[in-house]
Amino acid sequence: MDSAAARARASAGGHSQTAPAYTEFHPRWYRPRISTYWWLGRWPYVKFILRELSSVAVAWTVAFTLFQLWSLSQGEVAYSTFTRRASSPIMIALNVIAFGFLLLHSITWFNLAPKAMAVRVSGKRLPAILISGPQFLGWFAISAIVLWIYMVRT
Amino acid sequence: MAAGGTRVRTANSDRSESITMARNIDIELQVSRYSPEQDLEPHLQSYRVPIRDEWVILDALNYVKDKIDGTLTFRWSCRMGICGSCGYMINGEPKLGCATFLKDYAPGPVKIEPLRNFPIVRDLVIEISDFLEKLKKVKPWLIHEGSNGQGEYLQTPDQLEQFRQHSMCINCLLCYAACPISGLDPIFIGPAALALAHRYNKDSRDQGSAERMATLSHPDGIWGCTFVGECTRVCPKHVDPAGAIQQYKLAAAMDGMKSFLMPWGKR
Amino acid sequence: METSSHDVLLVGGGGAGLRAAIAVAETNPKLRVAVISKVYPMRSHTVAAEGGAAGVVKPDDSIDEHCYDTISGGDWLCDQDAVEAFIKEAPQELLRLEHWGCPWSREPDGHIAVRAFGGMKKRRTWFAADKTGFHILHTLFQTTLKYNEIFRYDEWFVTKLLVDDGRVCGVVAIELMSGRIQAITAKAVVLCTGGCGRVFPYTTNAAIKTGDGMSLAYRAGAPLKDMEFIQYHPTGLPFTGILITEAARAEGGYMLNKDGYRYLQDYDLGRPEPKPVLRSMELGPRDRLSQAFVKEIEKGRTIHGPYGEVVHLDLRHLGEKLINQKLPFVRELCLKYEGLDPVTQLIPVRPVVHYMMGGVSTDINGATPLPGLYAAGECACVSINGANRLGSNSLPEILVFGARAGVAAAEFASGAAEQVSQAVLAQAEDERRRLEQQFLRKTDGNERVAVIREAMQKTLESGAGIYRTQKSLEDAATHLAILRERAGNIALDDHSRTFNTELLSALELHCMLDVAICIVHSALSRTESRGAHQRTDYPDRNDRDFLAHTLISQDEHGAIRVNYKPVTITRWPPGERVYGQPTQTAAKA
Amino acid sequence: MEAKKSHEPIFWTLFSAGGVVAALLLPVHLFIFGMAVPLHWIHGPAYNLLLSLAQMPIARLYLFVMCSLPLFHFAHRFRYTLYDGLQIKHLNEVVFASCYGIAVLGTVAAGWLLWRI
Ligand SMILES: Cc1cc2nc3c(=O)[nH]c(=O)nc-3n(C[C@H](O)[C@H](O)[C@H](O)COP(=O)(O)OP(=O)(O)OC[C@H]3O[C@@H](n4cnc5c(N)ncnc54)[C@H](O)[C@@H]3O)c2cc1C
Ligand code: SF4
Ligand code: F3S
Ligand code: FES
Repeated sequence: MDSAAARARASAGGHSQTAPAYTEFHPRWYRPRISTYWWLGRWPYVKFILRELSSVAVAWTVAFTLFQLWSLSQGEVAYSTFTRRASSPIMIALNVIAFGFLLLHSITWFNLAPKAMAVRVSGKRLPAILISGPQFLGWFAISAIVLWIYMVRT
Repeated sequence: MAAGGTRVRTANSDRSESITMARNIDIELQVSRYSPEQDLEPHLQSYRVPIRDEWVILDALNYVKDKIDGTLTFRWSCRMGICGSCGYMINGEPKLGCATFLKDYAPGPVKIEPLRNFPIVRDLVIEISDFLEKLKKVKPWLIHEGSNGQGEYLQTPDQLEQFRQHSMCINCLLCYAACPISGLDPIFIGPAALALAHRYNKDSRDQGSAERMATLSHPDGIWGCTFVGECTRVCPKHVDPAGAIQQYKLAAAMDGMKSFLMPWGKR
Repeated sequence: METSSHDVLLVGGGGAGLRAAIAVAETNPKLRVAVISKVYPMRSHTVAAEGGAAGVVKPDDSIDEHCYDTISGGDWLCDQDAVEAFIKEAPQELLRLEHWGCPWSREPDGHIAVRAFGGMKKRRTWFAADKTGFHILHTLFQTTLKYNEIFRYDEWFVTKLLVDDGRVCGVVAIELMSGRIQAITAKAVVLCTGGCGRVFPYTTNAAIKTGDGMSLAYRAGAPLKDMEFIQYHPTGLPFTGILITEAARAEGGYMLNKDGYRYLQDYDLGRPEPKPVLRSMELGPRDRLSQAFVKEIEKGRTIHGPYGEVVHLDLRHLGEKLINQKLPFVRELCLKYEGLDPVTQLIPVRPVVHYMMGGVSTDINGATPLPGLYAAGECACVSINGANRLGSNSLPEILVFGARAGVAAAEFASGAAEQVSQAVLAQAEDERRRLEQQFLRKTDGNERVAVIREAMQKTLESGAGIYRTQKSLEDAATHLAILRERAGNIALDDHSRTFNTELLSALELHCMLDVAICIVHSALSRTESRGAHQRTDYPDRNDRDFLAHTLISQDEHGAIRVNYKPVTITRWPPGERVYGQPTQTAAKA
Repeated sequence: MEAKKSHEPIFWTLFSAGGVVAALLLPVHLFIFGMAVPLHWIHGPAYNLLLSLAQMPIARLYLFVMCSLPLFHFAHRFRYTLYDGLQIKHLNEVVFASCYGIAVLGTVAAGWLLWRI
């Protein structure tokens, strides 16, 4: 697991070494350099970076929605252009990927919330599930309501 | 865990049997060596040591030091997971050498390196004075104005419970080795020191949270943390620095919003 | 050679050293005070103390009762004036620590909670779960950060006391990081270097507890007191020596032999009751419990384990809830180091060396007979522990006498003139040369540190263990003399200047040999049995000849001298130690 | 430096609020319009109905919140990802300006669109 990081570090150290030679009584510390690809070496770091990159999907979804609203405001023709564009394979592929990241975001977000909130009831910290659980339920409820409104009203 | 090497757990149920099983079996240690007098950079050196059921990594290192190579250099003291001296990277994971069984890494090899994100002094010894500076910055002592004289400050078990977890830090610095931000951004105060600050803030006897706010609510303080969460995962004492930092962020944000929305409301 | 200079120098950054540092800073903020420690202060072994710290706070308790428990527990070898002062100040010190943030465990109403402890008639042991020492040390360390005037030498190793004209005026020390050897002068030096459990093979003590301070003082000509009194803790884990705190028994744990029988009832320690009874059975004093273990071996009633004989500590009947709440660290240690769960399994235990009652002889203010030299904590012997320390008395001891020694040293330094003569610097230069020649640059030796260390440890275990005889001690003395000879011939693998831990273990080995020799010779001279010193050839206590402290010292030629100094008796005439009378039930929950 | 210190809580609050909104509202929206409709899992919307739906005041507010806050969530996270992932903390100002620039522009655009729709 660490071999990539270690190799990267060793090679980075290799050419960045311009430290002066050892002089007596002056400790000479070795300072490993962090590779630019530090987040590739270990699974927890990869997960972290993916989680952080979900924010791009968030921005993308907002951009997509703004485009949709703009088309909507421009009249029926414009909106049908929008629907056509949205149905292109590239767009669908992008949206599927973005949707995956959005799910990742939602799940990690709800799971992390209990960490940030130390809710105490009569001295005992509330178990994590009692904080994240309702959020998941809320999420499902809102999604269901939105879907329902969409299906019924359009 | 993902690429943690092959991990074989020897049966633990029947002790006497597993001891005989394990005896005479060797394991290879690959220890990172760096001597500032000779080397420009660290390299790995291999040693073969026997596997004993009750041996921790530290016992294996001491075996090498006593029997094979007296120059191998590492810190340790209590051998019971409480002094915080013996943090090493073991197969890439920050761990306490005295609380990690050797047999869990059979058949080996086990790679032992100095904790990541610190300057290396020699072999497995890292330089930690930077941490002590940071610790001092967050004022990890009880600030209590007024009657400092007689009588105890009362504190109920519930109030104690509010900060107890965060007071368990042994300063082993595994969390610094695990936190990428600590490596990338050397001025980031880092998980353990922030958790300790939070510990005092949460102590019902303490009145210093306002004083600590300046250091903590700073880009180098809590805001530097992006909630990687690795600090909490590796902490051998369940201090949960990640949680402490997020809780503090929430508190600081509330505080910040209050003074933002009601600038006149400053007491 | 480089030198630096301070007014008061604390050697040791454990509980005693840090408490003393704060005391100096508070006594006279103008003094330049420094703490020098071979490990970062928060790594000191105070961190490992688990059970608690005794201090009279509850209304049903009294100073006199704590005094009596301590004095009788110490088999009347305690100086009673010191004990009284100690017990009066202990609660104040513990309270001060509370004000500094120590997370003491609490009663539901917010007051300090106390628990029962071995040899104590009342419940008076303050605790912070079962990590009391950890919390005390970190609280102290973090509090010292507040004082900018406290200078620290972290990871410096003191190798010698500088003595000029009979007065101690500094130390020579090695900075581990760079290998620099330097003189650090001071008007007053306080030794707070902790105990010496590592001279024995099985011990609860950390690697750093090598008796350095005792040896430094001894070499400088100061006498060591009562070195024959070594405490075995009855419940250590085999192999590692990791301690299972006495609190496990205070909460109601049973000691069982191989038949599942609570064998302590056979040794005048009371009748078995289901609930713990103070000063009875499992809550008897440590010396008696450890001695009972040896007797059980002789009767063939112990269990053979892979690391020798063991008995069992049984916590199963306490239930998971209580164990998690009161003894979480015990459970953690058992799971981590023995792979067993005390909730459902028996814990194998054996007596392991735990504490040194003796140490550098000091008066009630921590002053040694050498002007300018003070000592406090486990490395000192004020004489409050006598022939056997009571569990939970030594944490308050390091606080009370750390503070007292700090104040005394500060006052001494405030009045004294700086004394750095040419002769002192020459001494330091000699020491540097010795270290270079004897260790760093020596190439012709043929002995290994670890080999001699192991031999020494075995010698002490067999010669000066729980039971001793003239013969065993004489053999040990002969053997130690040979080992000392061989230690002069050590060759290091490591000649580096940077963080040379092998050099350190060699220096520590020399210290341990000094201490070991003092232990054996002190034990040889005391031809009686008292507390932790049990001579099978002299099984009785002999108050006529030995109601006195052993003082062992070295003259200029290195010859060993043993003297005796009478014990100070004030209000508690020597009596018999009686345990096992049902007085009061210990645990209510 | 000083200014940033006092503003960090605000950015973090926006980040958190945005995180919540994004987690709760965005997936279903993208699911409907980005996947389900284009892939004909559900029927495409009638333009008029959709428009009148979007014109309801409550829907405008909903859509505004759904667009604006998540952008601030994005700005904060992406900024740190760039710092840490690419180790470009020295480009602090540039990164900061572009990330929050996007968020502010997006918010203004959303407001304008929803006002005019
Ligand atoms: C496992 C365990 C559990 C215990 N539980 C209890 C308990 O429940 N209750 C109780 O009252 N007592 C208990 N004790 C005893 C008590 O913890 C110790 O006696 C006490 O902590 C000693 O403190 P100290 O400050 O004297 O020494 P230490 O804490 O050992 O500190 C010694 C210091 O000296 C420094 N030092 C040593 N040599 C040198 C040198 N040559 N140069 C520079 N620095 C040096 C070290 O670095 C260290 O900082 C326990 C002890 C052990 C081992
Ligand atoms: S928080 Fe945990 S990992 Fe970090 S230093 Fe403290 S004990 Fe070690
Ligand atoms: S790993 Fe680092 S980024 Fe924060 S949550 Fe822990 S400090
Ligand atoms: S040696 Fe003390 S924590 Fe490992």
